[in-house]
Amino acid sequence: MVISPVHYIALPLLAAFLIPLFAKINKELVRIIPGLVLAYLSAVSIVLMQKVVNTGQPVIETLAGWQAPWGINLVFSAFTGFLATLMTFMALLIWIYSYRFKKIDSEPAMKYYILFMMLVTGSTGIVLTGDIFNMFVFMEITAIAAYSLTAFYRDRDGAEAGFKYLLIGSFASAFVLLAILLLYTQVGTLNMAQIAERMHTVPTGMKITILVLFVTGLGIEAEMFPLNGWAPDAYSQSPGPVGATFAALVVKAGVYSLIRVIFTLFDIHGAFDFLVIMGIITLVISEFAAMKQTNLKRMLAYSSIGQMGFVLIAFGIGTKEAVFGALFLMFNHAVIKGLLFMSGSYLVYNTPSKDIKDMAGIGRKFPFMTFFFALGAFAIVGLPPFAGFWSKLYILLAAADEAMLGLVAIILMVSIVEIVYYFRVVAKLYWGKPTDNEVYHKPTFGGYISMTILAGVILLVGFYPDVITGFIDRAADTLLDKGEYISNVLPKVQELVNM
Amino acid sequence: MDPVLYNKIVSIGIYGSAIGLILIGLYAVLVKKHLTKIVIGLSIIDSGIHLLFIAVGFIKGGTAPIFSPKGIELVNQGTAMVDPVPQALVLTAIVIGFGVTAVALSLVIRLYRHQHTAKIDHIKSLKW
Amino acid sequence: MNNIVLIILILLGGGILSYILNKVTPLFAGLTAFAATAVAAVLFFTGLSANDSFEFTLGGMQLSWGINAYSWIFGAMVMAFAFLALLYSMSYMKGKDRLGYFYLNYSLSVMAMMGIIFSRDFISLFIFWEIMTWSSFLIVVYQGLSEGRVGIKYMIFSAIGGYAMLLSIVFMKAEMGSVLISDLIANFGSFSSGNQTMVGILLLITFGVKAAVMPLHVWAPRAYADSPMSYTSVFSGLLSKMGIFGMGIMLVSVFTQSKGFDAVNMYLISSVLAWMGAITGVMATFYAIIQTDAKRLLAYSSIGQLGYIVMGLAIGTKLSVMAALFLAVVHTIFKGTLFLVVGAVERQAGTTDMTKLTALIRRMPLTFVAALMSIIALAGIPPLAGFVGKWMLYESMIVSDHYFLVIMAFLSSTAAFLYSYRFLFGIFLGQEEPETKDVKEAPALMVIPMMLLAGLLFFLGAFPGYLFEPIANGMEYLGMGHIGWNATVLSNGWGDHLDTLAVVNSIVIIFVVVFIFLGLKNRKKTRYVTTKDVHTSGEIPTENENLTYAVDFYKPFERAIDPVMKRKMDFYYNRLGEGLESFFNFLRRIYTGNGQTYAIYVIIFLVILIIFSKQIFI
Amino acid sequence: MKKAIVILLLAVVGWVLVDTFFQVNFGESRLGELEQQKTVGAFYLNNTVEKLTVANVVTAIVVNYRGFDTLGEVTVLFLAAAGLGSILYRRKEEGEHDVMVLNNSSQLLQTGARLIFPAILVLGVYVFIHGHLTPGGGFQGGAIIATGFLLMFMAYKDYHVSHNVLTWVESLAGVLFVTVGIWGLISGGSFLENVLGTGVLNDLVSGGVVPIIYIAVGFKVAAELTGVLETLLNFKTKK
Repeated sequence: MVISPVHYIALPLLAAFLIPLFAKINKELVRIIPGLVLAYLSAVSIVLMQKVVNTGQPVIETLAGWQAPWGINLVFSAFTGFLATLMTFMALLIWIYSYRFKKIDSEPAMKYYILFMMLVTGSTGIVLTGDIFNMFVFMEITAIAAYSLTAFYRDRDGAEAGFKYLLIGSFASAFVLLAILLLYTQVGTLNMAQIAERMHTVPTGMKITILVLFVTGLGIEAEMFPLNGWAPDAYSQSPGPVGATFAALVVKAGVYSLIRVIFTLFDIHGAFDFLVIMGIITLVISEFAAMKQTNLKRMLAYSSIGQMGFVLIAFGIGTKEAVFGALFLMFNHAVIKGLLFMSGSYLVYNTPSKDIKDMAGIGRKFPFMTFFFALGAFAIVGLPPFAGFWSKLYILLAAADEAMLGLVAIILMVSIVEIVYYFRVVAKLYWGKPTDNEVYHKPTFGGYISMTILAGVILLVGFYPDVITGFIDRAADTLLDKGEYISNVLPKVQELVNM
Repeated sequence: MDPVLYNKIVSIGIYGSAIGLILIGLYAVLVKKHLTKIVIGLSIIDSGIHLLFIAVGFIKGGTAPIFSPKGIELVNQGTAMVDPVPQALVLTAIVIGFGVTAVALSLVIRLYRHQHTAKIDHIKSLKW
Repeated sequence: MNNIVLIILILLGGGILSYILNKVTPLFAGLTAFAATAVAAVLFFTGLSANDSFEFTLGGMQLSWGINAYSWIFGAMVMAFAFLALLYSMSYMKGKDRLGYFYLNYSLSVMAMMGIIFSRDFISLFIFWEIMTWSSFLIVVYQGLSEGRVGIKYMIFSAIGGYAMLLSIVFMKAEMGSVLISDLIANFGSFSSGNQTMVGILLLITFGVKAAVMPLHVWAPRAYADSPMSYTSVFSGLLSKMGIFGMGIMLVSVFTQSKGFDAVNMYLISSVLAWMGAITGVMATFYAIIQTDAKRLLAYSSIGQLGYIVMGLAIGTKLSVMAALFLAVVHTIFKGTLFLVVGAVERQAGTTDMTKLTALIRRMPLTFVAALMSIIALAGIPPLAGFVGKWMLYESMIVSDHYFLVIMAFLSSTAAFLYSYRFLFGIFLGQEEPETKDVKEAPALMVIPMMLLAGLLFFLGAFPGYLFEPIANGMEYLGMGHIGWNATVLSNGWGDHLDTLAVVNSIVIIFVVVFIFLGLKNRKKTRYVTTKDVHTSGEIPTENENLTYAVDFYKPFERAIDPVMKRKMDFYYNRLGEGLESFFNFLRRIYTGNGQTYAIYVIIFLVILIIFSKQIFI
Repeated sequence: MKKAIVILLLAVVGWVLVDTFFQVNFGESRLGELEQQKTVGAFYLNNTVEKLTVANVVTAIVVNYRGFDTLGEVTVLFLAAAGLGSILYRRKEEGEHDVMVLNNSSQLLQTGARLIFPAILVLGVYVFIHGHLTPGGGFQGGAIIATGFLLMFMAYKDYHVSHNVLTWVESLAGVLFVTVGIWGLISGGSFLENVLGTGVLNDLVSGGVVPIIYIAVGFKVAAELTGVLETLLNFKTKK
C-alpha cells in the first residue's frame, strides 16, 4: 500500500469504528489504538513531507478514482502538509499526555478517545481536502466532536459551554452551507482549484455576498471578534487535553479555512485589509478581556483568541514575509498553547476553586508543572530567546515593511498587557504565599514526556529558528502561489476535454 | 398563464418559503428563551437551507436523475434531468443536521437535569 | 572556538548546570555558577582582543557580535563585579531555598549583559536585553514580597522599554534594511527629521527605563529593595549601567557623530534628557533622605546617582562624557559595595530598618570600613574616586555654560550628604541596643569582596588615570577625540592641575594622625551605654520604647520638602493602571454569558458586513 | 425592544438572501452543453451510466464520486451517537435501572406497532438495497428502520434494544465501508475506487461496490439512529 494523504482520514476512521469492538476484548486497547494510529500518521507525515520537499511538488491524492473536479481530492502541499504534520504531531503528544485520562471509568474513556481521534481527523481533513463541501463535512465532524468533548465533564458548566458552542457553531455551518450553495450556482463546481479558476466570471455583487457569508461562518471557527463568544467557555470547560487540542488543532483548522477561502478562492483585495482590521479588534479586545480573568483556563482561552487575531493581522498584511510570520506564529501557538494548557490544567485540577488567587505558591508542590507553565508564558508573550519571539519579530518586520508603524505600535502595546497578565500569574505561582490544598492529582508519566518534548521544541526553535524556517518559507510560498495550486490540482486542459 | 409571470410566482413561492423558513428559524434562535425551541429553530434553519439546495438544483421540466428504463426513455425524448449534485449534497447536509440536533437535544436534557430550568437566560454561569 | 561565544556559552551553561546540580546539593549550585563566572572573567580579561568578532545568521537575520574599546569598559565592569558579587552570594544565599533558580537567573542576567555588550546589531541587543529583563524579573519576585506586584511593575516598565526598542528596530530594518549599530550611525543622518526624532526618543526610552530616569523610574526603588541584596548590587551596579551603555552609544555616536542630524532636535533631546537627569538626581536624593529602610535609601540614592550620569552623557562635551563614564564605573563599585554591606547587615542583624539598628561598628568593623569608604566615594569627598568624577562633572558643566544644571547638581550632591550620614549613623554608629548585642561580623566570603571593592575605590581615587585610560580609549572609539589624561593628575579647562596623589597623601596622613591621637586620648575613657541608659526629665524609658537615634532623623527636613514629595509619580501611574484595568473589566462584559446574545452578535456582524460590504471589500 | 432589533436585523438578512437568490434564476439549466460542461453535475449525468452502471445518479455521486463525503457523514452520525453517549453518560448507581421517559401506550398502538414493525423493517431494507436503482438509499432505508424502532419504543415502555448488538452492527458496518475504500486503494490505486465489475444497468447486482457500501451505510444508519433514540429516551432512576 502506497503512503498517501488518505491515510490521515481512513485509518483514524477505521480505528474509530473498530474501537468499540476492541473494547470488548481488552479495555486497554481503547487507549492504545489511537496512539498507534497517531504515531503511524506522524511517520506518514515525515515521509510525505520529505517527498514534498524533495520533489517540490505537492502530493495530490484523488479519491474514488476520479480526477480533480469530478471527485474529491486531498492536497498535501508544502503549506497544507506543514499544518497537517504539525497537527498530527501535536495530537500524538496530546494523546501521550492524556493516556491515563479517565482511567477508572472505561465507558467514558472509550467515548473520549473516539471523539478525540475524530477531532484530530476532522481538523486534519479540513486542512488536507481540496473540495469545499468536503471541507464543510470535516468542519462538522470537528464541530460535533468538539461539542461533545466540551460537555464531557459531568458538571453543568460543561453542558452550558457545549450548548453555546453548538448554538454559534450551527450558525457557522448554516452560513458556510449557504455560501457553498451560492458558489455552486455561480461556478458549478465544488473543487477549490476550479472555483478559484472560475471565480473571475462571478458578478462582483454576488461574489461579495458569498464572501460575507464565508467570512461570517468561518470567522466563527477562526474565533474572530465578535463571533467568538463560545470560545472562552469551551476552552475553559473542556477537559485539559481537549483545551490543548482546541488551541493546537481546531482553531488552526478554522484559521486555515478562512485563509484558504480568502487567499485562494477569492480575488478580492479588500478582504486583506478587512482581515487586518478584524485581527486588530480581536487582538485588542480579547487581550484586554484576559487581563481581569480569575480562571486560569479562561485566561488562556482569551489569550488564544488574541493570538488568532494576531495571526489574522499577519495574514491580512499579505506579503510573503507576513504570511511567513503568520505561519510561524501558528506553529508557535500550537506548541506553546499546547504546553500552557497541559501544564495549566494540572495546576487547575489541584486548585479546587479554579481561581488564580488560590494557586499562589503552587510552584512548591509542582515544580515541573510551574516551570513548564512559566516557560510557556515567557514564550507566548514573545520574550527572546523562546520560540514566540521570532514569529512576533517577523510579523512586526513585515508590518514595518508595509509602512504600518501604527499597527506595530498597537501590537506592541497589547503585548504589554499580555505580559502583565501572564507574569502576574507566573509570579503568583512561584512566589505567592501557599494556601494549603489537599487535593493532589499527580501528573502522569506521559504528561511529563509530552510536556518535556514541547518545552524542548520551544527552546530549540527559540535558540535556532532555522530548524523550522525552511519548511515555513516553502509553505508561505505555496500558499501565495495560487496559479500553481490550480495547475497542480487540475489536470491539463486537454485531459479535461478527453474525460 | 404567462410563462414568465408563472415562473416568477413559482420562484417567489419556492425561494421565498425557503428563505422564510430560515428567517423563522433565526427568529426562534434569537428570541425564544426555551432551549428546546432554540434547537427547533436551528432545525428549521437547516430545513430552509436544504430546501434552497433542492430549489437551486431544479431544472424546469426536468425529471429525477435516475436512469431507470422510464428515465432513459424520458431522456431520449429530450427531457432534461435535474442537477443531481445539490441533491447529493443535501443528503449529506441533512444527516449532519440530524447529528447536530441530536447532540443539541442531549445537551438540553443534561442542562435541564442539572439546572432544572430550560430557559437560556438562566444559564449563564460562564461569563466575562 | 571564538572567545566571545565561549564566554556567553560558559555563562549560559554554568547557569543551567547550577540549576540542575542544585537538585544534588545546594552547595554545587553556587560553586558551579561561581566557577562559570570565574572562567568567563578570566577569558574576558585575557583572551579577548579588539578584533574578535563573531558573525552568523539566525532565522534569516545577520547577527554580529564583537568587542570594542567602549564596550570593553562595561564588559570589564560586568565581569569583575559579577564575579565578586557571586563570591559574596555564595555565603549570603546559604540556606535559602531554590538556590538553583537564583543562580540560574543570576548567570543568565550576567550572560545577557555580556551579550548586550558584545552585540553589534540591534536584534541580538534586543534578545539579550529581554533576557536580562526577565531573568532579573524572576529574581525580583524571588523573595515573594508584596504578591509580586513590584516585579510586575518592573516588568511593565521594562516591557515598555523593550518594545520601544523593538519598534525602532523594525522601523530601522524597513528603512535601511539592516540592523547593525554601525549602519544606524552611518545612516542616521539620512533619515527624515521626524524619523530621527522617533528613533532617537524610542531608543532613549529603552535605555532610560533601565537607567531609571525620572518619569520612568518608579519601578526601581521597590525592585532594588525587594531583590536579594547580593543581586541588588548587580541590579543597581550593572543592569542600570546597561542603560548608560546604550545611552552612550545613542547620545555620543548616533546623535553627535552622524552628520545631518537635525541640530534643533539634537539640542532639544539632549537638553531635555540632561534636565530629566538633573531632576532625577534632586528628587531621588530627597526621597532617599526620608527613607528609614537602608535598602530603600540606597535604591533612591542609586536613582539619583544615575541621574548625574545621564546628565553628564546628555551634555555631551568631551569632559562631561568622560566624567559620566568615570562616575558610572565608580558608581558600580561603591553602590555595589553598599548593597553588599546592607546585605551583610541584613543577614547578620536580621533587619535593614535604620530605626532598629544601632552601633554595628563594634560588631561588624570590617563591614563598617567598607561602608565608610563607599559612602565617602558616594558623597564625593576626596580622596576617594567619587570625588574625581564629581570634580570633572562640575567642571564640564561650568565650561559648557549649564549653570542651572550645576545648581541642581550641587543641590542634590549636598543633599546626598544627608542620607549618607543617615545611613552611616543609623546603622553603624550611635548607642548600642540590647537587640544588636549578639550580631557577629559577616563571614569571610562576604567580607572579602566588600574589602576588595573598597580598596579599589581608594586606588582609583589615588590613581584615576588607570580608569581614564580605558575610558579615553572607549570615547575615542565612540568618535570623540582623545582627551588628555595622566595616572594621577587631573587637568581642567582653565589649565589648573589637580594632583590626586597629593590630595590622597595629605588626607591619609591627617586621618592617621587624628585616628592615633583620638585613640590615645580616649583609650581609657570610653564608656559604652545603651539607648535605654538615659533619663528624660527624670523618666526612665520603658523597654519597648524606640529611642534609637535614627527615629525621625530628619524630621525638620522632611517637613520642609513635604509639599514637593506629596504627589509621587507612582501615584499617577497607579491611577492610570487602575483606570485601564477597570476599563478592561468593563470591556469584557461584552461576553455576557448568554448564548443568545452571542448569536445576536453573529447576526449583527453579518448585517454590518452586508450593509458595508461595498465599502469594506472593494 | 430586543424583538424589534432582531426583526430589523432579520429583515436585512432576509432582504439580502432574497435579493441574492433572485439572481439565481429558478428552474434554469446551469449544466451547460455536453462538450462544454459547466457544472460537475452535467459530467455526472453524462458519464455515470457508462462508467459506473449505476442508474441512480444521486446515489452514484453520494457513494462513489463524493463517497468521501459520505464516509464523513457516516462518521458524523457515529460521532453524534458517541457524543450523546458521553454527554448523557452517568454510571449506574446502586439499585438504578433504565427507564423510558414515555408513558404506557394504548392497546391499539401496541397491537398495531407489532403488526407493522416487520413491514417497516422490510421496507427499510428494500430501500437501501435498491439504493442504486431507485430513489432512496442507505440513509433513507436506515432512517425508515429506525422509525420502526421508534414505534416500538413508543408502544412498549420496557422495549429495549441490546446495546451490544447495536455496537456490533454499527462498528462492523463502518469497518466494511472503510475496508471497501482501502480495498480500492490497494487494488485500484485510489481510496474508494470502484474495483468490482459493474454489471448491467438496472440490475440489482450492478454498479460494483456502490450497493455494498450503501448496504453498509443502511445498517450503520439504522443502528445509530436507533441507538440515539434509545439513549435520548432512557434515563436512570431508582424506581
